[in-house]
Amino acid sequence: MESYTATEIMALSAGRLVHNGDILFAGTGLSMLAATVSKRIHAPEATVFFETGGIDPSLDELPLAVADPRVMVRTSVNTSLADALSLLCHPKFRTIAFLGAAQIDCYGNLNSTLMGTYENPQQRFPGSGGACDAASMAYGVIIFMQHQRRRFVEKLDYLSSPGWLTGGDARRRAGFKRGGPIAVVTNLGVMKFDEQTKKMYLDEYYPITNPEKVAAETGFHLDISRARESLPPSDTELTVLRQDVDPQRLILGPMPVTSITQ
Amino acid sequence: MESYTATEIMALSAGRLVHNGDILFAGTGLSMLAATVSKRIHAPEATVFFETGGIDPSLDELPLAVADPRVMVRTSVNTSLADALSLLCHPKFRTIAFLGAAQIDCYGNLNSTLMGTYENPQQRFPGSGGACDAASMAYGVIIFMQHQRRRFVEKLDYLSSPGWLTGGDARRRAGFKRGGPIAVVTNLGVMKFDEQTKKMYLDEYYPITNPEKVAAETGFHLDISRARESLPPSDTELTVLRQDVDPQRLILGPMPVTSITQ
Amino acid sequence: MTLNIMTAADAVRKYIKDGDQIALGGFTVNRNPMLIVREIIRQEKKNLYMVVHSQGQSLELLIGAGCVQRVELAYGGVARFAPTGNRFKKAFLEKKIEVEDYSNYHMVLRFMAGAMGLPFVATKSGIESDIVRLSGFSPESRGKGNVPSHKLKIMDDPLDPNGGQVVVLPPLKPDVALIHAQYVGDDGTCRICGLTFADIEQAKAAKTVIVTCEEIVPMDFIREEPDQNSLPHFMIDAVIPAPFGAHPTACHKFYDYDPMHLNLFKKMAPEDDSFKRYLDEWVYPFHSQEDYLEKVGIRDLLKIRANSALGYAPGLDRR
Amino acid sequence: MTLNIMTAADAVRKYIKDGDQIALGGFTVNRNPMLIVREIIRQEKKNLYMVVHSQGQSLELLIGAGCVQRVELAYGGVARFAPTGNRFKKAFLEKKIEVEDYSNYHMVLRFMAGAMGLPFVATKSGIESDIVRLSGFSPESRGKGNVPSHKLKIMDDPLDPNGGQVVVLPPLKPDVALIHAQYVGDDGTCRICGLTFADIEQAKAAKTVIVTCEEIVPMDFIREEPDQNSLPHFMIDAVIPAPFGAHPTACHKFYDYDPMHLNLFKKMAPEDDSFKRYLDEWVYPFHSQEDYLEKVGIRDLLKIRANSALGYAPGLDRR
Repeated sequence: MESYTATEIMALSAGRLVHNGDILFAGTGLSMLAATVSKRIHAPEATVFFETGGIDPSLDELPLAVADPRVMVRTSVNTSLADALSLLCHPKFRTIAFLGAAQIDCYGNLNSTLMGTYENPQQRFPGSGGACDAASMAYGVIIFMQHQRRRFVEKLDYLSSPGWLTGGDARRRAGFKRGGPIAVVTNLGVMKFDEQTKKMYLDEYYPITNPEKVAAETGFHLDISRARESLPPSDTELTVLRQDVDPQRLILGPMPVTSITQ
Repeated sequence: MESYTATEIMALSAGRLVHNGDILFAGTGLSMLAATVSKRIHAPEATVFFETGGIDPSLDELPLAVADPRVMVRTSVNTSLADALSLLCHPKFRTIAFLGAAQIDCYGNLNSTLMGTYENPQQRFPGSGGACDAASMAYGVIIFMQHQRRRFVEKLDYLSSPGWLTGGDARRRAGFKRGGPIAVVTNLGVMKFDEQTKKMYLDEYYPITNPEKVAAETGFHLDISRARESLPPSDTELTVLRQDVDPQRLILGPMPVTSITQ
Repeated sequence: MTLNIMTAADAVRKYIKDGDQIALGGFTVNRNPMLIVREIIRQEKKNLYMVVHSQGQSLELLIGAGCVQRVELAYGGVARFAPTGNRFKKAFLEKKIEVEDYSNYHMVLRFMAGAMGLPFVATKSGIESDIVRLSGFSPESRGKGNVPSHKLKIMDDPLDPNGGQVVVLPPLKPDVALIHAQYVGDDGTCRICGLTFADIEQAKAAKTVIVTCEEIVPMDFIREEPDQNSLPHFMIDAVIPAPFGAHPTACHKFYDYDPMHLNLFKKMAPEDDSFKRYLDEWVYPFHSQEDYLEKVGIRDLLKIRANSALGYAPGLDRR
Repeated sequence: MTLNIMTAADAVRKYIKDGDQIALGGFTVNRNPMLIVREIIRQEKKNLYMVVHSQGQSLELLIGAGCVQRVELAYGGVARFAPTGNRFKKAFLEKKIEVEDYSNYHMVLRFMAGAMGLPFVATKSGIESDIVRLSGFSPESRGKGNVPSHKLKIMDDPLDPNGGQVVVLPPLKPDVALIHAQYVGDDGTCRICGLTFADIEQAKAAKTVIVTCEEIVPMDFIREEPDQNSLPHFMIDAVIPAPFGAHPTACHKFYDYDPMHLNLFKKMAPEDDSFKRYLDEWVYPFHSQEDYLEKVGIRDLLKIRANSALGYAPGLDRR
């Protein structure tokens, strides 16, 4: 029994990938936690912004939507979608976007649109929103996923957000000047992409699991040869996350069982 | 000896062409006077805006530049060049632009750029500014000119702002969906454009002159067959213009001799 | 300029026709034009053609009530209260609506192009995605009515030989834009506080602009700070005074989103029967905003009332 | 975020190189970045490549002082004080500068395209004009350094078969944008009051942004009303405190344009000799803004001081 939840280690693992000075395109949920915890621990000059136009809000209360009025308070600038989305592609900044999706393939391409076809639809998701834009134009992308075979698929039903496309230099050949997924953070570990092939491999697995289990939950072949166990959350990390970032556990959800009984 | 100046009758003649509800793209100088006097007399719901972004300022003092801080006060909206210039082409509004130029041809095309060529320049004017945009995209254009042969030319040295181009339906064929010059207001009279040929003709000449004199000051053949004498300024018009619109005579300049001596 | 103040009923009757292309202001749970949307449903408008970026409670209601035939959008959901909009999902899967997917930047650029009179607009966003490869609208619908001849086109950058491929998008010029604002001056000037999303572009691109607002304020007040204003007075065709007009979505500086109501909706939206009950209970009976607000109840409204210093309701139970 | 406060001298030394492409904020007689422009002249920068819409006193000075090699512009003048800029005209006629003419919308759209990462931008403005038919830059200069390969291209609307021809323009991404603002927060947030012209687009399009400002204010003050702010803190590379930093042009809410000085300039600008005297008297000697303002004199500054209710100097003798 661990003394932290999967949500907690996901937020912290993603937060560790943030550099000081990064301009963070945050959604809600996990990405809010990751962005905020990184700012409080090791990247104080990182800035959070939302596609709705809120740039660097004070975040005294956690927003539950990117259009939450909480993203409009004591910001540096309150602006518009047009401005926020164009900030994504500003070549001057290391803009890092946190994205989620319904499906992902081994090159980090994402589906958040539909399963089946327009003619014969099987399932509908909300659509890409600004994810396609972030995947196309940001400096880098960090993806949150629940690690399940049905989500990590050989072939997407619909490619909403371009990752490394067909791997290798496909993304550059398609005309994207930068960007591409940096990491996939799941409830089991952290995946990264091979420098050459741009294929996903297991970089870190959480202490709660092992590489074989992660591979078994992945619907395509996952290279686990480079995997190492993640550093468990430090006391500081957990304290900041729990007491400072989400004291109401609006996004964190229930405390881990061991902690509760302590 | 008349009891009004050429500047005064020019402002009033142009003002008479304004319809109630028009959205007026004003420069400074005469166009400010024309716009303001029309609003006070017969077009109270006309709105004045400036390419710099000031929409409907109170104009308690006359601005002497489109970037004058006086265009930013008690406006409906303070915005930007991008917004103001895109308002010009809004299909919903009868946007009327007041323009001036160094040269004009018989189809109302304007030169405000240069004489000679880039390789062998003879004279330089400021450039089109927003005039090319207004001439291209506004609902209609009213042009102010000093009536001189060297300004009313057979062929422009440089076509900065498209009028009726080569006449007839040339403007529509070029792809403009609307617009074109409505009238040319000079110190001698008001020129309009033939419905079919789009060639300039003399519509009104001021009481101070006659059609032949106007034609003699025009560097291309000017049809004077339809010309009639302008209505002289009414007492109301002169009173509003002098006492209300430009009491300091910043733009109107010196009073006419007869008035001064009265 | 005389202010054209109307009731929602008159505005919908006068300005919205079956089949119109309509842009909805706001974003998911914020500043949705809910008052006017409920009126559209009451007047049983049909075959509407919605153009939105990320909607939202208003889109859910209109689709659920059967007013909508086609949608161009980037995102159809109500944030945490419905990561995929239940009525949107159902109508799509049952093929009751035709849906064309774009990205948020695509939609915003298209509104901007419409607002600025640009013939088209180009971006790198979405290259090699199915958003640019596939089309949800039937080929027969293309080029008819308000449906653009092309969803988009892929072409080589005409200016930069090393520019590669770009996505060229058609402008949007909706028949009607529905905007909820905090303030309209009695001169007609409109002010949106907080994030404007793409409301300003939508209004400027539209043939008709209908604004519901929390307050009508004196011209002297709104023109004291014109840097803060959003739309000039002549851009607005009809103004509808609408206190809590965005409820159950938020209106910065006036009220928060209403988690109680949105959770109720979340429960009632998925099934046709319960959704019909929602309409019967929360939409059809009310011919005035006051009646609707009485049904919401003062206790609820007090809970979501915005704190003046913060613009939202601090400590609101948002689970 | 630490605020990078510098002197004008250090900022010019660090961020502006000979040959750089530079966007000037403001418009003719308003919010020209005069302090930094005088410093550029003192440091004798050469071969600058100016990209502006309608300038302006700052452009006149830079061209006159021999700092400029090429200019892309829509309008070169100082409003009523020089309907065509005297130094601009002279340098053009003597072929000391290469000039490329665009329209204001062209330039603004190009800045916007640069700011928004659009590969190009299209408009109907200027079709069949010599602005789109002729080019002032030499063919040999095209495609080298910052000079775009094409001034523009005329093409058929790719989406609308009835759309006719359109003008396709390259984006602008200047090396440096020089902006004069009323306020910068001590967090770096920048606020421009009154009309923003194209300053925001210019700053967002630029690789480096230098802001001179009337006041540096506490973060608490500037973040109390973020709807009014113009640029986020991280967009600004250097901040220079600059009271009266736009003098002799205006700065809404702080001071009016200075008609006495602009008339003096008007007299001294046309001839090389008298212009050189202007530089000797008003530019070269001052290594601090305080020294410059002493030369302007308190009487003059009091005359142009803005009235708090109006933002300009009412009754100022502007002849």
